[in-house]
Order: sequence, then C-alpha cells, then structure tokens
Amino acid sequence: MNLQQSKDQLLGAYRQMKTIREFEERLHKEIMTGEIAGFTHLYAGQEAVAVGVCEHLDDKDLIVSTHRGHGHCIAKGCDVKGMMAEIYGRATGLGKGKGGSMHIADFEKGMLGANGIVGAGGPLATGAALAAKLDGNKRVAISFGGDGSVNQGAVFEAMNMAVVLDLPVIFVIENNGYSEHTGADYAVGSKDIASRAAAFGMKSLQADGCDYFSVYETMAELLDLAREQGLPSLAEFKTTRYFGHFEGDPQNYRAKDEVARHRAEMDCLKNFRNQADDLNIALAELDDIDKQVLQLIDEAVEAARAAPPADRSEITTDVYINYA
Amino acid sequence: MNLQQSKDQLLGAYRQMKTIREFEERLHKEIMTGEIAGFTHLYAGQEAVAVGVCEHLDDKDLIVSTHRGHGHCIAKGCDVKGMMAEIYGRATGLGKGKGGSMHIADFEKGMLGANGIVGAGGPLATGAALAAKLDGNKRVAISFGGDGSVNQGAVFEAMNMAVVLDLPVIFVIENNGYSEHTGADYAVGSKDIASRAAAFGMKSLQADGCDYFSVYETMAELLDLAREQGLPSLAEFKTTRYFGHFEGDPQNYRAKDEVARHRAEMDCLKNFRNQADDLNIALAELDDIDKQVLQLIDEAVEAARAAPPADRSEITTDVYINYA
Amino acid sequence: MPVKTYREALNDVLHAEMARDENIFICGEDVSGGAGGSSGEREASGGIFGVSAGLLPKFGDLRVLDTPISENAIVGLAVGASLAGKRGIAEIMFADFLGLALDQAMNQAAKFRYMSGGKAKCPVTIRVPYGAGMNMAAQHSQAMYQIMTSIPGLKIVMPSNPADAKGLLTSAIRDDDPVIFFEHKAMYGRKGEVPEGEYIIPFGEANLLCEGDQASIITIGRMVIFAEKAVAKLQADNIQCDLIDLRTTSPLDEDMILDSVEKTGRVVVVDECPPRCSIASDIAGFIASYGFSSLKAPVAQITAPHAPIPFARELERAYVPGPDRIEEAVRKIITYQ
Amino acid sequence: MPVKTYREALNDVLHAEMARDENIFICGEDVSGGAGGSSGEREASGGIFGVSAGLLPKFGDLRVLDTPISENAIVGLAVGASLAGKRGIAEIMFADFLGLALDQAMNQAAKFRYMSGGKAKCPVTIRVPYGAGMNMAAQHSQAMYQIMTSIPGLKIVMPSNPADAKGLLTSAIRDDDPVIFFEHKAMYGRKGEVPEGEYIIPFGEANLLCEGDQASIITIGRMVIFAEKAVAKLQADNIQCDLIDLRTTSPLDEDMILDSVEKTGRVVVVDECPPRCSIASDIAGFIASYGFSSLKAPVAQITAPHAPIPFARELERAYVPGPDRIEEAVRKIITYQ
Ligand SMILES: Cc1ncc(C[n+]2csc(CCOP(=O)(O)OP(=O)(O)O)c2C)c(N)n1
Ligand SMILES: Cc1ncc(C[n+]2csc(CCOP(=O)(O)OP(=O)(O)O)c2C)c(N)n1
Ligand SMILES: [Mg+2]
Ligand SMILES: [Mg+2]
Repeated sequence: MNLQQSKDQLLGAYRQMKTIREFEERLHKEIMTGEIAGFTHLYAGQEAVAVGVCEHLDDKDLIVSTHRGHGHCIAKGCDVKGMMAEIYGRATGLGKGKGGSMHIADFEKGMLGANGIVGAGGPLATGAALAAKLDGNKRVAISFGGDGSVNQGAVFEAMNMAVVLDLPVIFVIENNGYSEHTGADYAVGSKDIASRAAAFGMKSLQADGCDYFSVYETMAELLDLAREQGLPSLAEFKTTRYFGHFEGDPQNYRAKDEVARHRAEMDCLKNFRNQADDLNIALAELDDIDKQVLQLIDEAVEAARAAPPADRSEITTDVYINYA
Repeated sequence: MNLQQSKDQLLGAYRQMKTIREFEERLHKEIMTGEIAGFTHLYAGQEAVAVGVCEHLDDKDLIVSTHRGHGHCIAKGCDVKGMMAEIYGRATGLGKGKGGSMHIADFEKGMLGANGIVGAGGPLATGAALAAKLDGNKRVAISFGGDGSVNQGAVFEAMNMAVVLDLPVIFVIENNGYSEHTGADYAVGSKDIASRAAAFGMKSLQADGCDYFSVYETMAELLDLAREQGLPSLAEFKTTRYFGHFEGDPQNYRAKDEVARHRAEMDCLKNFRNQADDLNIALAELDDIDKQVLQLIDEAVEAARAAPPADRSEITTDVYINYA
Repeated sequence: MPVKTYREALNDVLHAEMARDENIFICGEDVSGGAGGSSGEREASGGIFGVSAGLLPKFGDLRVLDTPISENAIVGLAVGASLAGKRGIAEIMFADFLGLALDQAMNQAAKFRYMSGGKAKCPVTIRVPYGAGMNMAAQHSQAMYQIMTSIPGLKIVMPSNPADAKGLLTSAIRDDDPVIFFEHKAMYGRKGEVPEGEYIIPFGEANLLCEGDQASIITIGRMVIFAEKAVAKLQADNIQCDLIDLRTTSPLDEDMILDSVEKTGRVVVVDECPPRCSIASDIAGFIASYGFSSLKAPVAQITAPHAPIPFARELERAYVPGPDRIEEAVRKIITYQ
Repeated sequence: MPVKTYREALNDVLHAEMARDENIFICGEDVSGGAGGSSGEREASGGIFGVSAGLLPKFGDLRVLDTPISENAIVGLAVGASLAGKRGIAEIMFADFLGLALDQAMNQAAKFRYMSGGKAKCPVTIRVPYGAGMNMAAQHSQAMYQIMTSIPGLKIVMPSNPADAKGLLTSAIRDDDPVIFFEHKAMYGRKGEVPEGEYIIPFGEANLLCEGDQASIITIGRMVIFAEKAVAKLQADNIQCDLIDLRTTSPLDEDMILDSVEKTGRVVVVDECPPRCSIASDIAGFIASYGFSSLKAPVAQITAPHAPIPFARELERAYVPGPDRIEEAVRKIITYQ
C-alpha cells in the first residue's frame, strides 16, 4: 500500500508520539514525589499504536480506551494540560478531578473515556459504532484493548455482536505481552489473538506496534472496510510497555534486561527518527518538536501544580440526585 | 472408528432415548391441562445427543445442563419419577418441588443441574473438570449448551479457561438451529460454531446429532482426549427440536412444515430402528422397550399426581438462615 | 379514557417515542424475533412478552435490533450508543440476567456523567421484566430492583398499572440519565385506563392512591395491587390508610413518605424482595432516621423470606407477600401502643 | 500474641487451610503472577495485594491457579469445582468487578442448595478486596457488600482487624455455604495481635468492642476503625457508647443489635456505602421494625453520599464517612429529646 502522508501530518504524528512519551516519562518521575494520588498505568512504549490509529480519525470518530489511557487521549486530541490537571486531581482537570487517570474522557473529541474495567470498552465501542451507523455518516468506532482484555467475555460478546449487526468498529488489540503479571502466551489459550477474529466472522490483521507506519497502514485497510462497507475487524499490534503494569510494580515477571532491550531495539520514536531521511525530514525538525513537547509537559505539570484542588462541592454534582 | 457396543448397551441407549421422548411427548400433553406450573422447555428431537454423550459416562463423571435439561437428566440416570414429581411441583420431586423443570439436579449421579441461565454451565463445567483433574481419577466434565449459548461471554471465557488450565471438559453444543425465536445463522457471527474452538486453542468435531451412533463415536474420540490427556474440546451436533422453544411458543419463525419434515427425516428413534437389523436387534425387542417406557411414564405421571404438593415448611429450609 | 393492558401501554410508548425521535433504537434478544428463521417471517414474536410488537415492521432493523444472547454486550451496546448521541433502549429478558450485565449498568452507564465531570450524558433505558408469581423458579423470578436502587447514577422505575407504565416509560426514554425500567411479568396482561396523547409522569413523584390517617402503606410495583386488596378489606372495617405507590425508588419521593408518616405515625412497607438491603428495609430505615418523631409503632416490613424463590405453586404463593399479610400487618400496627 | 498485618493474617490462613485440606484450591488473576513471563520467576507477586504469597511454591500450580481476566469464569470455576467436591477460593481482584461475576455468585452459587432441595452444597469462598480510601476512583473503590448482602444463600463477611481476618477467613473456607469475603484494601497493612494456632470466629456473632449506655454505634469493616477514633474522643468527654462490629452482615447478629438498642435507645449506623439499600439503611430499618420500643432518637445513618466515588484526594476524603461525622452524630442523638 502506498499511503502518502504529508510532511505536516508526519511531523504531527511524531509530535503526538513524543508528547505521549514525555507525558508518561514525566509522570513516572512525578509519581515518586507522592504528589499524585491513586494508581496510574503508563503507556510509554506503545505510542505508535495510539497515534498510528488516531491519525486516521477526526473528532466525529469515536474511541473507547482502557485503564492505560493517556496515550489514546493525547492521540485523540484531548487537552494535555486538562489531562495533567485531572491526574493531579485538580478542579481544572478534564473531569474536575472526579475521574482521575483511569477515567479521562473528552466527548467533544470523540474520546469516550479511559476505562478501569478491562474489556468493558468492547461493548461500548460496538454501541458507539451503532451510533455511527445510524447516523450514516461513515464515522467509525475504535475499541482499544490489551492482550489481557481478549480473555474477557464482554469482548467476545462484542466481537460477535459487531459481526451480527454489521457495525463499523475496529478492535485494536495492543499486545504488550502481559496482563498485569501474567504473560499473554499463558492467558490466551490459542496463543494467537488475531485468529480469534475469524471465530467471530471478521477480518483481522497483525502488525508491528512499535512502528508508526506499520500501524498506520494496517489501520488504513481496516478503516476502509469500516467506513466503506460498515464492517468490523480486528488488528493486533505487538508492542511493549516500558514501565510496570502500574506505577510501583517491581516487574519480577520480566527478564531483567527486557525493557532495556526493547527500549534499544523496538522504540517507536527511534524507529521514526531512523526513517526521517527517507521521509525528507531533518532530524533538527524533530529536535525542535522534542523541545516544544518538553516545554508543553513542563507547563502542564506547572499548571496542574498551581491549580486549585478539586472542589468539595462537586462531590454530589453530575449525578442526578442527593439523598439525605 | 469401530466402537463395539454390546447389545445390552445398545438396547439401553434406545431405552434412554425412548424414555426421554415419551417423557417430553407426555409433558407436552399434560401441560395443556394446566396442571403443571411455570414454563417448560422440551427436549424431544435431540435425544441422540444426550444419550450418545452420556452412554460414555458413569456416575463419577459430571455434566452441567441447560434450561432444556430433561433429556440430559434422564440420560445421566436421574430418577424419572423424581423428575416428573419435580416438574409437577411435588414434595416427592428431586428438589422437593423447589427447583422445578429448569433446575433438576442429582449430585449423586454427577448431574450438576439443569440451569436457567444460558451459558452459565460453561464456567461451572470447567470447575467440575478442575475437580476431576485434582482428583486425578480420569473423571471428565461435560458442558451441554445450545447454539444460542455460544454467544454468551461466560462460555467463551470458560473455553479459554479450560485451555489455559488444561481441563478435561467437553463443550457439547446442540445446534438445533434456534435460540428462542432467532436462527443460529443469524446470531452466530461466523455461522460456524465448531470452528470457534480453534480460536481458543482446542480441538473440535462436528457431527449429526440425530444419529445416536454418530454422536457416540464423536464423543469417544473427544472423551479419549479428555480422559487420557486431560484436554478440553468441543463437539457440535446438528439437531432439531420438535416443540416450541417453551411450551406455548407458536413458532412463527419456523417454516410451517419444518418440524413435520424433521420428524419424518431426522428422527433419532427412527434412525436407530432403521439400523436395528445391522445391529442384530429385532424390532420386537424395541417394541417391548417402547411399551415398558410408556408404562414407566404413565406411572411417573400417576405418581406425581398422587404425590403431596411441595411442603410449605420447606420454603425457608436449604438456605442457611431466616430473617424476621 | 381507553382501557389498555400494561403491555399495550408500554408498546404504545415505544411506538410513539420511536416515531417522535429517530435517535431512539431498541435492542435485545428476540425484540422482534424471527431473524434467521426458516419461515422468513421477520417479526416472529415482538419480544417474548410482546412488548416490542410491531416495531420492526415500522422502524426497520437498523433501529430494532435482535441480538445474540449476550446480556453484557446488549447493555453495553445501548450504553455506548447513548454516549455517542443516541437514546438506546435495551431489553434484558428477565431481571435476573442483570447478573450478567451489571458491569455495564453499574460501572459504565451509572458513572460516566460523574467521572467525566459532567461532560458525558448517557440517556439509556434498560427495560427489565421482573418479579415472581409465574412459577418461573429461582433464576427467572427475582425483583433485582433493590440491587439497582443501591447504585448512584441510576434511576429506578417500576410502574404498577398501565397508565403509569405509559407516563413513566415516556419519562424514562426522554431522561438524560440511565434508567432501569422494571416491568412486572405478572402485570403485562392487566388492564387499566390510560390517558391518550402525550402523557408524562415525572420521576420522584409517588402516587397517593388512597388516603387515611390510621396507617401508611408504602409500596411499589405488583405489591401495589395486593396492597389495594388489603386496603379494600380494611376499609370495609372502617380502617383508613394512606396507600403510597412510590413509582420510582430512585429518586425517592421523600416528602410524600414523611408527610404521610407525620399524619399516621404507623407504617407498613411492602416489598417483593427478600428482607436484607431491600426497599422495605431502605424505607423503614429512612423513616427511622427522618420520620422518627412522628412514628408511633414499629415499621412493619412485609417482604419475601430470606430464601431463593421456590418453584412449586404452593410454595411461591406463600413466598410472595400477599394481601393477607399486608392486612394483618396494618391491623397489628394500628393497635400498637 | 504475635503482631501481624491484616495481609499476613489472611495469608497465614490460606497457608494453614490449604495444608490442612487438599480439597482446597485458589484461583484468580495473578494469585501467584509470573505465568508466561520472560523472567521465568513463577511466583512474581503472590497476588497484587500479596495475600496469596508463597502458596504457589508450596502447593503447586494445580491448586494455585493463575487465570485469564475472566471474572465470571473465575467464580464459575470455583463454584463448579465446589459443587463437585472441592472447596474453591476465588479471588476477584477488586470488589467492583463483581459486576461481571454476579451471575455466578447470585444465580449459581447462592441457589444450588435450595434449588436442589438440599442435595447440593457449594463450599466456595470468594475473596474480594473492596473499599475506598486509596484514590482508586469510581470503578476500583466500591464496597459492594450491600448488594451481596441482599442475596439469600450467600454469607457476607468483612473483618475489621487482623485477628478477625484470621478467625473469619478460617470459618469462611470451612463453611459449606458460599461466602463472599470482603477485605478492605486500605487495611492490608494494618497491624494487630493475632491468636496463634487454629482460631475460628463463627459467623453471625458481632464483636462488642466497647460498652456504654448512651448510644450504640453499629458498623463494619474499615468504618470500625473510624468509629473507634470517634469513641476515643467521646470518651474523653465522658460519653460512653456501645461499639458493635458486626463482622458478618449475613448472617446478622440481631440479638446483639437489639440488646444494645434496648440499653441505649440511641443508634448511629456507619457504613461505607452510598445510602440507598445500604447496610446502614438495612440496620436502621431492622431497628425501626424490631427495636422500636427501645428507640429514643432517630437512627443516625452515616454513609457515603449518593454519588459515585470521586478520584481526587480532597474529594474522596470528604466522600468517605470519617470519625468526625460519627462523633458529631453521636453528640447529636444523645441530646435528642
Ligand atoms: C474487569 C477487570 N478485571 C481485572 C482488572 C485488573 N487489571 C487492570 S489492568 C489488568 C491487565 C490488563 O492487561 P491488558 O489487557 O493486556 O492491558 P495492559 O495492562 O497490558 O495495557 C488487570 C488484570 C480490571 N481493571 N478490570
Ligand atoms: C442469560 C440468559 N439469557 C437469556 C435467557 C432466555 N433464554 C432461555 S433459552 C434461550 C435460548 C437458548 O438457545 P440455545 O442455547 O440455542 O438453546 P435451546 O433453547 O435451543 O435449547 C434464551 C434466550 C436465559 N435463560 N438466560
Ligand atoms: Mg497487556
Ligand atoms: Mg438452540
């Protein structure tokens, strides 16, 4: 497939990936300070998937994300400062500090929320796809999920439902090799995620999730199926995560050098830089973006820190009624 | 495969099928009288599956059944009179009249219950198989389910779990073409049930569910896998039901002549009789059995009618505590 | 006013609302029935209780969706679409099956608006036939509304007659929050007068069915019918009660409850659930906390026993609270000193 | 007596019971962790809260089963095996995920014995880490015990300290009925004295933590700790209360509740749930019905508000009932005339 992307688009994609990376690297540091509450699942390492998928989408398209949602949010256009403020539990957060890291959403941007329930996004995305279908305007829905989520009944039901009702939903499975502390090859009976799609009667493709171009091209094909024929499909992207399952995870289940090796060999940003020449992009242009991104993240953290904490009076708003 | 069955076993199998058939035909009539409460799902037409499976099992093997459970119960050795009494809501019923048609069980016989929740049997049977595995005595577990049940998340989860944990459970899917008023080809996205097993990493076979021998031989192979190697598998049997989904169903979704055609062409008892000669069985022997069965069913109905109604004092027994 | 069955009243609303707003769709197992059947008759049933009859021929299979047996995905389908601008109506064939779909109702539908700081709305209606009385045994007879009432973010509705069925279902579909709409299976055939044209009953407004100052009978759903029978007998003995049909348990018409308790000081709460964490205990507790100063006698809680629902006729009849128990409870509390 | 954490106390019981009875197994997501990992370290975590640490090396992977993420099948696995002669312990990582497994708990485990007329037994224990207080937000902080308490056939247990954790988990595993065992996430690290050797606390026996005749504070789980703080402050002002830790909500120690109410006539119920159909309302209702004659003041229900659980520190802290609210409620009801 020859998918011409304009230079602007390419630089934009790089910027998105870099933004996600720095957002997460910075959070990883900030969490150590104890200033951030709750628990946080970082997306670093998987950026090419979120961005390779979302580069095809506009605000009318819908995505449903996971517990590891920051990357999807940024790729779908959520405001980075609003996200950071939310993670810090600030009144200025995208959810007024009520949702937190696992529940960042921006409905205006077609981002139907990170989700703390593994697998719940499958049915929700089929619903979003139904909305798209009813509107008849070629919108699509994406269900992001991990290798662990494909063992959840909800996801199987959703896949079957999507086929039965002919819904334009794509199940994007990010296979980072682990669900929490358990290896994907152990928990996925067939050891083969993509082939499960066939059992439900839909097409599937598998590709390298650490290469932006491979994700982008794979999605182009499946999105065409969804937009033009209204059909569901599944994409499995092999990828890796750089941090623990959640912050604080000692990762005893991973070989000592695994992350370092993946960072060295499978890094999506490096991959992109390595291809810069072929793309007619000067490394200096990328360096510039890097600087801008770092500044943005700095500003986001500063703004979050300076922002007022979530407002107590909001505890009982946004839910329909209060009882004595 | 050449599976020699003794004449006694063959006559026994025929008797079982005939008992199920007459049990259901009789219930179909009795329900009209209004004497039987609740709603009842009849198994007539599918007898070869229950019997072809259960002929391989003894009391130590475990089965989990469905809302359409009478056939499985009889085939697994439940007392026919106790069953009839249960359906009549009598104190002498297998569950003292507390369970009813959809919840007949006999744990001594390895019959872990009919079940009103479509798909719930999948996880339960994997659990039963785990018990068998822990005991290490080559017991197996069977999960009976319909073509509708294979769209239920619980069943998918169970299949994956069975593969991941290597459990000796066989998912027996009786594809009678319908889940309630909906065709199997509509609701099963892939239109192919057996192949779903592959998605979970287990073997599957498909066979004629209206022919006792075909069921029996298919199961021999899968049971071998389960007993000798401890592995799960799936069998899909194509079959048909002679009555409505539940008693009272006008069956508008079925072609007018479908049941008559199936009764004429796909009947498991007729199939068996047609092969009697080859099996060295005289039709008179089968006629004898028929008579005995009819008498048994008569007696069961008479006994149920004569039995005392379920005992009110039992409303709050068999559950651990009463509150004011 | 025309006389209709509860089923017809509900069916009328579905027709009227789907005609009014093309964003509304309905999904569930066999909501039309007949998909993939050999007769080719595309609407074979219109729902196993007939509530969705005629929708498929009128609104087509894009908006009337027969689904596989996948309760969690059915609710998720309706929720997801409702987050994305539609108004989904999902049918869960028996309330008992909410056990499979609770995540989508409780962790998804109920929480989106809150978690997003008010950015999301989720105008989904989940219709659930519920209740005992038809000998459908332990897994097809549960009320379940006590469980759903305990979940913040959901509105819980249970009409006790055809007119309310109309007014409340209309409100449910138009509501911007998720609503769990309980329809009692044993009431589908019941008849009653139903107002013509648009008819809306707001949530949180209980219905004072009759007035009296000796006791307050507070109840919901099918229990209202039994309470009415009890009231008739009591009236024959000149015992006059307030009879309150709560209509919705969440929101709850706290004012009407407290006003009535203030007047009578004596309360019988009637609930089809087993006793623990039930609507009966919830209302009794509410009164113990907020109506205590008016209370002159113990609150009588009439509930099912703490046991699963038995199958046999004799057992189920004794299991489900009936008019006699209500009547007896009233007679007892009005003499309490 | 040795001092142990709540986590250690639970872990000790799992070790002791699995050693005692080879019919016991444990299953759940990452109960050992490390299956299929690249380090080859087979027990990578011993449960994300560490409660099942050391079991895999000791009892092997036939009895310590890491499962896929399939909550409904996890509970079903344990239930099915328990029907077939084993004693299954299933871990559902967060109580909130019961929304996915409710069918197996409610429609299966809870009902088999009854539906079979007493022929079945289902000695399964479902362990569920629960509760707010760690800023885990709306889908990882719910209590859920009110929902489970409403289901006949289940026993509901929630220890408030390490010793009770030991005594109650031992009872749960040995019980022939299904038990939902709630472990508060914020208490795993709490220390306390734990009796050595076999230690069993029977279900349905509440713990009277301190005595006083001015008010009865009735509570459970982590709220016991907050109630103890309130009591300490009240005692400083010479206000003496009964403090009852229910330990199990089903069965419920009705006698201890009624005895205390008879003595004090004034009650504060403290519950981590939102108000509706909660344990707070359940106990308040129970007292309104069965302890009314002793009651001298409104029953104060201290609960979370009717809202999902917010994320931010400031919000969650204000959301969860704390010592101040309990103290204040006691001060208020003891002066009620
Ligand atoms: C229903 C449910 N079960 C369990 C969990 C706990 N949990 C959170 S993330 C996770 C692993 C998910 O693995 P995967 O889908 O591969 O996503 P990844 O974390 O690798 O991004 C688990 C078990 C949960 N949040 N929801
Ligand atoms: C969880 C659940 N959903 C729906 C139903 C209602 N129901 C009972 S049987 C049935 C159809 C089952 O179809 P299938 O599995 O093919 O079995 P069959 O009736 O053909 O034997 C349905 C939808 C149920 N009992 N349980
Ligand atoms: Mg993963
Ligand atoms: Mg079928």
